[in-house]
Amino acid sequence: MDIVTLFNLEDLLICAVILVAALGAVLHRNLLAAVVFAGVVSLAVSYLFLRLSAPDVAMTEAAIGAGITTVIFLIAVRRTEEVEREEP
Amino acid sequence: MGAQQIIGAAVTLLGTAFLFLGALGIVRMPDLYNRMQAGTKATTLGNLLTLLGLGILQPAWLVKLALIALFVLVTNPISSHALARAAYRSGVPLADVTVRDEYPEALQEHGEA
Amino acid sequence: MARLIPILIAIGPLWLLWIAFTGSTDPQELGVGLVAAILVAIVAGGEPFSTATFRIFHPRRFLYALAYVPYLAWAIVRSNLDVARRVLSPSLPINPGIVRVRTRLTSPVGRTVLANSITLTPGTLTVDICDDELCIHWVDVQSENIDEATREIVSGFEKYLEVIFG
Amino acid sequence: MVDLLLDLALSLAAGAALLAVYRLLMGPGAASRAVAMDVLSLIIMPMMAGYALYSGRMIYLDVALVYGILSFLGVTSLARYADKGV
Repeated sequence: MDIVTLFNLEDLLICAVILVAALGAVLHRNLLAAVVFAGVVSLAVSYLFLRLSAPDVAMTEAAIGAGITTVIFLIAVRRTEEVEREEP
Repeated sequence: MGAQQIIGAAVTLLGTAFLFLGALGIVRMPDLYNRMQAGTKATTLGNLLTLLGLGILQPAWLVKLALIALFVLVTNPISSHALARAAYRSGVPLADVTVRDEYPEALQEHGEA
Repeated sequence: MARLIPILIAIGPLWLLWIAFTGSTDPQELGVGLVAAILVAIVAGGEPFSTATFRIFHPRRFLYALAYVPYLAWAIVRSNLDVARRVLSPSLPINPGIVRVRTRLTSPVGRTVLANSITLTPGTLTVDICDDELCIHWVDVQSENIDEATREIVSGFEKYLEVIFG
Repeated sequence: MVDLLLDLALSLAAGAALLAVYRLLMGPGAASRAVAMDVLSLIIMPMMAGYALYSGRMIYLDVALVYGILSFLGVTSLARYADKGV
């Protein structure tokens, strides 16, 4: 049993997407784009959990990652930008 | 058994083909608004056809699949409209091939700058 | 009291929606669903279920709404064939622009349905609504005159929507 | 026959997801990336439904539904944020 049958091609693709999107979220200078990348990370992680037959974890990941974290990040970005504008 | 399964699989394949066309439009189109045109329309029909095909393959799930399809049909135009409006107002430029832009006039006439 | 009646009416469809989503008739599920339906109806204030919504059950409006569904479905299929043609041809034949069109609809719900329908039809995407004018991104601009654009894009839907929501 | 068609459908959906990821990485500006994320979430939803059929468990459809609702919330809040000006 080699690694590819153990963890087949589609799972590997999803892992690659997670890695790339996470790197984008960390390295990107534009904060709004970083929030979008974080949303994509949670999307791919949710689908990976579904494929690992953990639907409840996938549902929680979708709810927390795609919905609530995006909104909280946006509020945080707006607050920090207000502070940055006042004290350059 | 046989014919129904094949029809369901073929409809699913057609739906994913439209999803693929939508993603291809996202890559090929020159500016955000054209991308959104291809993205919204093709993914909506792609979703509907894929879910319909899965419903033909497994008729017991038709009610729940129809709920998902109805949800996509209602929310997809709304989110693309919100994105397009926000993109225009935050200054995303139109492509060079654009022939006409009447939106600023409309905004001026209706008192929103 | 007049504000209470739409809230009470709203509870029924919301509960039915819950039952459709869960797909079980377990008493616990039904009880939790009823509580959730009551809470949502109170928070939403019964606004979507005011008397204006029930006018759709007038027979003529209902028939037009039924006829609108295949019309919209055919428009969606045409728009997708259009997208496929444009995306697959190597030269990418587009001629985009933002045009204005007028609508005769007055009710907010009717305008929302019109804007969503326009987004799903061939080559058009609603960007904004200002009062009675819609700003539309058109992939293939055929006329720059506001009346011609209105006839080209809006009129087909308005025929139905004027009866349904008018 | 049926398996072949469904395999082809899955490959097309995966290809579509990869194209959307390409636009996500290359797209100029945050708005294009938001469009790519919107399309990506609309591609993932039928993939989740298809995986539900493959494994024969109806609860997987709920994940697709919850994902759809919350990605709509995320995209509209992004648009609302960008609308009010950065």
